[in-house]
Amino acid sequence: MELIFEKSVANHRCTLLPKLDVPLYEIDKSVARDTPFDLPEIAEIDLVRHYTKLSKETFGIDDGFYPLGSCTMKYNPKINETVASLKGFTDISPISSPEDVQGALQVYYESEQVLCEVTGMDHISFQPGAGAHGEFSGLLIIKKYHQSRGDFNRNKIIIPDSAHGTNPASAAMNGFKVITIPSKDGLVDLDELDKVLDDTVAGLMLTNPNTLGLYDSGILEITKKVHSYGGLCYYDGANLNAIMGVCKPGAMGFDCIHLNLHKTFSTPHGGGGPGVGACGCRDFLYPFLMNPRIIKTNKNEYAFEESGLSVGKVTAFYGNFLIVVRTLTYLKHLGCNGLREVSDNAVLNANYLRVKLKDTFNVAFDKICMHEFVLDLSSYKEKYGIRAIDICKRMIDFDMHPPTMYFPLIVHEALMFEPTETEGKQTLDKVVEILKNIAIEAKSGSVDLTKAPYTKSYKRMDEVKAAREPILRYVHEK
Amino acid sequence: MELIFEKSVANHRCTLLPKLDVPLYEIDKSVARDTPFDLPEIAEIDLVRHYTKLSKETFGIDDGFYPLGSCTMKYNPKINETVASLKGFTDISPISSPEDVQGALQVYYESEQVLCEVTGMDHISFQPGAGAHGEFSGLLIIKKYHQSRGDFNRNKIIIPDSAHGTNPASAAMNGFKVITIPSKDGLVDLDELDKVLDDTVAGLMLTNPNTLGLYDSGILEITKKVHSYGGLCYYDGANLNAIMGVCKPGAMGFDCIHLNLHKTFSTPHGGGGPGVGACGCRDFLYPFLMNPRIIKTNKNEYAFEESGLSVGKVTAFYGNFLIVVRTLTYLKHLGCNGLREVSDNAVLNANYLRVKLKDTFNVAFDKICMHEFVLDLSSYKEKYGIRAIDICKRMIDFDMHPPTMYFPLIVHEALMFEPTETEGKQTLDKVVEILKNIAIEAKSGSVDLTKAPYTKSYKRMDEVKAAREPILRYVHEK
Amino acid sequence: MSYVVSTKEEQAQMLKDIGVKNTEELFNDVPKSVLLKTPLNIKEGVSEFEVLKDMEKIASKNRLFKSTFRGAGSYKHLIPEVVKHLSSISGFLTSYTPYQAEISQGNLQGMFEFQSEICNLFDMDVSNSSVYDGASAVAEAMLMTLTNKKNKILFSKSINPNVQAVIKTYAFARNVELIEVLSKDGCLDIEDLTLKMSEEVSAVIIQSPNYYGLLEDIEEIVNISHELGIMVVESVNPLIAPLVKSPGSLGVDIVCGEAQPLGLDRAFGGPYVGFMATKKVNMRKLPGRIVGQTVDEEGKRAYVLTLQAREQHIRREKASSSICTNQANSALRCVIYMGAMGKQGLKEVATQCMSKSHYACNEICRIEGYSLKYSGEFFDEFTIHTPYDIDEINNRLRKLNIEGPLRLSKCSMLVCVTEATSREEIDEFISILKEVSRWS
Amino acid sequence: MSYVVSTKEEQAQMLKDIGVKNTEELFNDVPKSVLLKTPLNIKEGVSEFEVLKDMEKIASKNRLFKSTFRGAGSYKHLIPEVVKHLSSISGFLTSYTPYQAEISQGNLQGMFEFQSEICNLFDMDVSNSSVYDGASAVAEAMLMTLTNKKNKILFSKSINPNVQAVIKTYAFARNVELIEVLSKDGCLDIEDLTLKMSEEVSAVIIQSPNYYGLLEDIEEIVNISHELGIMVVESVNPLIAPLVKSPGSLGVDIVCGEAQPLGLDRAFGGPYVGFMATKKVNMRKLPGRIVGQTVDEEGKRAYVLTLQAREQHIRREKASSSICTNQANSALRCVIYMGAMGKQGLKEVATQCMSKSHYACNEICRIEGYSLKYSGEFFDEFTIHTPYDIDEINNRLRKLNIEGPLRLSKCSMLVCVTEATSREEIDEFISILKEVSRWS
Ligand SMILES: Cc1ncc(COP(=O)(O)O)c(C=O)c1O
Ligand SMILES: Cc1ncc(COP(=O)(O)O)c(C=O)c1O
Repeated sequence: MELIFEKSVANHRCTLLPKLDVPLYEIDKSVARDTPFDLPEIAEIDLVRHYTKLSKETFGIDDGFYPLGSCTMKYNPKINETVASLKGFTDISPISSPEDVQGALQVYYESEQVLCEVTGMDHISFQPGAGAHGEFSGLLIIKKYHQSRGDFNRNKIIIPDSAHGTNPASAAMNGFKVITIPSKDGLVDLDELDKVLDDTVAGLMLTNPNTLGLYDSGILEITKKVHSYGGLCYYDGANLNAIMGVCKPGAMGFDCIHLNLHKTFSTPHGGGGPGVGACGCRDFLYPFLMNPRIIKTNKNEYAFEESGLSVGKVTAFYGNFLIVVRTLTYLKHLGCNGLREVSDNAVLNANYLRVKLKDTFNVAFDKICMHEFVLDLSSYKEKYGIRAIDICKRMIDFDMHPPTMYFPLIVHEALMFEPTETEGKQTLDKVVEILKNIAIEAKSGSVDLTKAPYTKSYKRMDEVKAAREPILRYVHEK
Repeated sequence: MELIFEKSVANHRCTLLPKLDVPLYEIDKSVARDTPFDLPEIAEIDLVRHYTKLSKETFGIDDGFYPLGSCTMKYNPKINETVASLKGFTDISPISSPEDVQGALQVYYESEQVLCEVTGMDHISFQPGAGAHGEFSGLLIIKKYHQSRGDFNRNKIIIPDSAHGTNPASAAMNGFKVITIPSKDGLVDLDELDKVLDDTVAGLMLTNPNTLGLYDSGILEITKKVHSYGGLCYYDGANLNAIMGVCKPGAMGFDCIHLNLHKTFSTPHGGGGPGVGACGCRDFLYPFLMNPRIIKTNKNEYAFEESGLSVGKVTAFYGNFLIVVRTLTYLKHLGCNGLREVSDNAVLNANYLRVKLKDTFNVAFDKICMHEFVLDLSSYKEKYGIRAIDICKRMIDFDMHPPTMYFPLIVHEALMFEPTETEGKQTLDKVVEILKNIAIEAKSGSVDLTKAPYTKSYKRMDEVKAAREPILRYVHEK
Repeated sequence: MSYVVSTKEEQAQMLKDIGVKNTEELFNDVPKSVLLKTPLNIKEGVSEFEVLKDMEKIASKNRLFKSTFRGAGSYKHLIPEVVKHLSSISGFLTSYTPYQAEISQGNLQGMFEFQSEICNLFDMDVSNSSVYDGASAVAEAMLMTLTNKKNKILFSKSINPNVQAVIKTYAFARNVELIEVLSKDGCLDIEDLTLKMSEEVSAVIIQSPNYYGLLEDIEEIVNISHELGIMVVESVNPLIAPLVKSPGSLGVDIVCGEAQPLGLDRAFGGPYVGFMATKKVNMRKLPGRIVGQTVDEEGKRAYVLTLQAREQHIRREKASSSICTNQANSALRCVIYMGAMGKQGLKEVATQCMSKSHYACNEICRIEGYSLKYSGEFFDEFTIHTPYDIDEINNRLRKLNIEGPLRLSKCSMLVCVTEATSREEIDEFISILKEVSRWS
Repeated sequence: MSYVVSTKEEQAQMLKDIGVKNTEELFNDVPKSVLLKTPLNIKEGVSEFEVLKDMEKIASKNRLFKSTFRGAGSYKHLIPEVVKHLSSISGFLTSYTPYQAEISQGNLQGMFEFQSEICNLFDMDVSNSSVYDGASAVAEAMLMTLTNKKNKILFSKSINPNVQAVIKTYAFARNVELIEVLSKDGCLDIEDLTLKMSEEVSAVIIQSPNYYGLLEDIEEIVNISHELGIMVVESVNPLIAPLVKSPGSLGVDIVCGEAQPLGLDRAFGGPYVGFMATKKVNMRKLPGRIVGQTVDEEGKRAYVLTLQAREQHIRREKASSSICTNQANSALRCVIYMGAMGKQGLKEVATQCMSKSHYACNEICRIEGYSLKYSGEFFDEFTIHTPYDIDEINNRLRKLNIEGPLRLSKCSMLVCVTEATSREEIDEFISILKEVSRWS
């Protein structure tokens, strides 16, 4: 496809601004721009055609099954978009007086109330921009907590080897040393945990269900052990979709959490954001939660409040507000029964898919899973030379988005499926049929899967070239 | 593609309504439905995927060049859509008291003012649903006019053979006898006109520029002749895009007109409507114009007014209001200079394309044209066995919508191009290049054009089968 | 501000290539005396931002009521957001009549689905893919029934007066003699119908639920009419289809009407969409676009515009109608609405309308001074008789931002209650009626 | 109301196929004591129509000012409707990070265009495809400059205080020593900067236009810093790019900031989007997603996520940042906005902002009691000194539905004027300032 620059024609342009109705001010020559200023020049019709075309080369949930594990690609209700585009939400300044933005504060306040009940936390801040940012913030709260007690020795964070890459990375951003512990049967190995626990441990990061889709039934022992050494327990809530109304991270012993609102709470993922990594904590950590916080006064008004012990701010204002608007819309729509129904069916769908596929592919840890499960395709690689990526690329030919590949790292040739609750049985049955056919193709070699996809505008990409000879911007050929 | 019915699954469903909060009323058994009631049953995600998929199999202006002659497929500004979706326009009843819908009446009033100035008419009604409906209404006004003067003999409408099919059809709907006169060099043949003029002629229907894209320079004589026999002159304003700010139908001698707001005034055509066939007339016909009319009182309020002599109503309310909203938005945006610029460039683009193509294809009447022109491909048919339709279908392979085919009827193997003003020179140059290549393919036979298109999801259609064995609805296979 | 793409320089180059000096020369065929000497006397254009502000200001002059009890041909219903989103996807919106089927399958299939669903609602065989609105649909249906010998039409006085106005217009145009059939207790008077029937009558046109909200006795009307070879044209609110015996099963010949209740905004009266469906025998008399199933060259199922021999671009003055552009996008929106509500949902909407209107009616009739004017079964509208000043009632309601019923006469009003009105809103409305009763 | 698709019957069938009796059994791994005994204590769900009403009510509690003079990090600009339409097409909106390049070329190319345009604005070599917001962009830029030996950062006091707060947070996290450089006449005090420089300082962070609206002397700051091997990180309002010397041409090492002015709604602070661009040497230190050009197997030009060795999913604790989900759709909206405005349009926006703010400033300074606090060149914001009660001024403005300037201190306020404010609106604002002057 052509780039917008390649469609540019000198002096073409779009919408004109209102006429300048004040005297023209010209900037002083000494500071004026003296290098070419290169943006596309394009008429509205050509702009529209360009991005309309691009949009059609982009597969979204609206186009089909999208079981990207650990990402909760559920249906994005259109009502969310309508609400998020109300002028009363889009056209307000973050530095207005609180009295002028009571509605916005109410959105935060109500969302906090509901999500505290869902997670068993006492407070939530919506400032972080996405899950990883929530982790960064949550660990910082833990760091600040320890330091506030005069405990400056706690410089380690324990993370299981199955963890998402953002976990160790966020710990490192907080200056922590990352202690990785190996898993046993996909779960936390209590012995390994014991080995690394001491009074230099700031805390443990865990997601439960974990990235294998398994619920760690030892969770109470795990968190108890960490607590007994004075460490805190951080919950990566990316997988909350599995347990809403079933159990609360708070009850599992977690002190601090983040939630991926864009995942569990149905905001369209926008090609990779914006999201919200809402960061929640128990009462004793509240002093350290990000500033400002939103409270309800005894006059029933909403107001800001600051804490002197807070870790401060992680984004300039209050985070991705319009995503929280979508979240609240979704929460109000679903209500208590709806949320439970989500989790029941997210788990049901994953197990159904797992059971239907287990005779064809090897399930990494084949037992009742939560909202996702992982296939181990190493036998396909060994026997037929077909890798996980080949199966994925072939799925594309059948108008499905592939699952997450090669994650978690502890499974070889991993394919991680998360169907979510918004897919029906018919869709799953069709997916099973297609995957079984692909398996036959892999085994028989009737189709060369290493060359898939075959039916789309683009064939497989040369990723090595991209990294070796980086071209990261368009430069006019002269 | 599957039909929505084929995606239906028993008991699947979308959004639930609010709970019934009053006692359930059950209809009397004696009148209750006793046959199956068959609508799709489908979840929101599947509904979205279905129609998203359908939308991608539909080529619109946003996808590329769309020179459908006589249809004015110009760019549809997105601002129009925003304005037309304002609640103050969408959420009001047509039978509210006038005091509650002053804004809506203002939309009609202001649009009427501007379009009267553009056309040289004195009054306009926006009630007709599209161009053909405007013709029906306008001719009815003419009929009523004659009858109101006690003249019941005028039962003929004169229409040139180049006219759009809706013209004779609309005349027939008014019980008129249609007198078709042959054209001379693509224009009205004054001698032929003389032959048919007498005091049984109710009027003449004409579009100028006509469907060949030619401006009939004899227009003043033509209308004068008709008037001299007591007939009225009706202007088919489908081609107004060529002459805004240049000349007015009123000045050409027309008494009554319709405008296709969906064409000239930039409403998206919606796959074939809704449109508006605004019907305008001179003062002396105002008594007969549709009821109700919208006036401004001396208290500066907008109000309805009725005329006892009116032809009555042609739609239940005031026509396709939201289309008029778009029209007014467009008119305010363009203003006086903008409208003239539209016509200048619509005509410029058509002539440019004509000149660039004339060496490759035969232009039916090769002279300066207005906003469109017609190619005559009969030589391709004779020499190479390639028909106009083959060229069209091949254009599809290059992501262009074909021009209008086989119209006007007086040109054999006609292709009617209307590029509109919203296409730039670059686009036209590319189109010329592609069409020249297609001409080479036609001549050389290097590509079998009778089998085109080649690159789309669908190949050429069996239209005969559709008409011979009509299947006009889905019936469940049992 | 004109969305013209080419720059002045490019335009100059194009003029040169054409061989003219300036754009004025392109208009040499226009007689001098006709050419405008001065620019149009309308305002200069302004930016889209200024236009938006201006139009917002105009829109704000329309009152947005928090609840409404007014119907009479335009109904407030709940429309899921997904319906608006999907029907305005740019492919659907910016395409035109699908003359090129290979790249218009989306629209064509949508229309085919519309035709199918309309047939299913009414147990009919064929449907067209839309006409301008419900009133013109009735008028077109009337024209369909005419023959050389039969040029008279009976129509019920209980039809919506706006629809009556339109059929009168069409009748005048086509020189058809229209004969009004009187009403009795709010419905068509069967006796008067029988009286006015004759050999020259081609059809009787009725509406059910009628203007007063009442169901007509269709079975009886069909029986009497068919005996004399008279066709029955029924205008119907499609939303009632899940609840009542289908026109098709009762022998109605042409069913038609306004599909606005199926997902279209009230929008001050338009765009709406007229639908028409009939039995197979009348297939070739249907006006408007019809989509049919076929196959492409590779045998893939596909859809095309078909039976075009009926249409103006082929038949010209002999066409069944002059309709060309119809209401495709409105029809698409209806089809998406019907998909969104689905079989059960649409029935639920209908049931809610019926339940709420009956709840409201019962409550109103318990108030001193209000009574139900007609006794027949009704759907989501009913007529209330009252001695109180109806304008006064409506003014009081307006003060609470409620749109009151339509005043039909000095002492009757047409009340509409749909699923879009909550019980709380109904109760608020009732409390005002009570207030008026108390004070009067 | 949960968008669950399968019916109860289907769910039962699936449970059977799985081999469990009910959904409860699926949660057998959850310890009994952790399992919830009662449903969540939150309200029952309601229909989307009721939710919409409720949310509209909440939205209506936010005041929509007819004009605003408040900026300070979040700016009201004119956004063409086409920008909103295009960026919310469902393919763009409902996809995720483009891990599967073959079916994500639209998003990938959009991001590549974003990177290219960001580079063009600032004459930089490489840009990432977005970070959370402008403040976190500055913080991430700070982290990029750190080395084992250099762990101190200088930052200007004239930076937006919210941004300062965020860099302080990040500095605390990474145990970085932050040193504040004082201001003089509203700008960074070069003398104080020189004083505080040392070998352990990795970078100096500045903002231009700064919090008070003033342009910093970047050339000077770069020269001094580079002499000592200190990097310069500049936070910038991208809208000024067409007017002023580019950071790249002045030698700035990392340019970053908030792209909200490029087509994003103010939306109570988000979603916005942070951008970061730098010279080639720092390419592999950039955090976040980066899109690179490549070819597919048939040699067709295409785009993929690249240089992933920097990222958390590969490098884990050694990654340059933990960012994963970024602000892709906001970035896409910016790129469409830049396309819509184009080279000339963006310059015109910048010029209008500058002209209008200077017009307002001149008019204000003519009123008794108001004066410009700092003398330097400013863009679309400036600081006014006044003895009058600023809260009182703002209250008067609020009564006219105007949002007044930000109160900075007892007697100074930060006034913002952009192209979105008409002269008429400016004059109305001024008239209130006059009124206060007269009455005081
Ligand atoms: C388990 C887990 N943790 C954390 C994250 C990071 O979330 P985000 O991408 O919103 O930063 C993800 C996202 O993929 C995840 O799956
Ligand atoms: C010349 C001319 N007249 C009339 C019409 C009929 O207009 P509409 O399709 O809006 O009914 C057309 C439309 O194609 C036309 O081109």
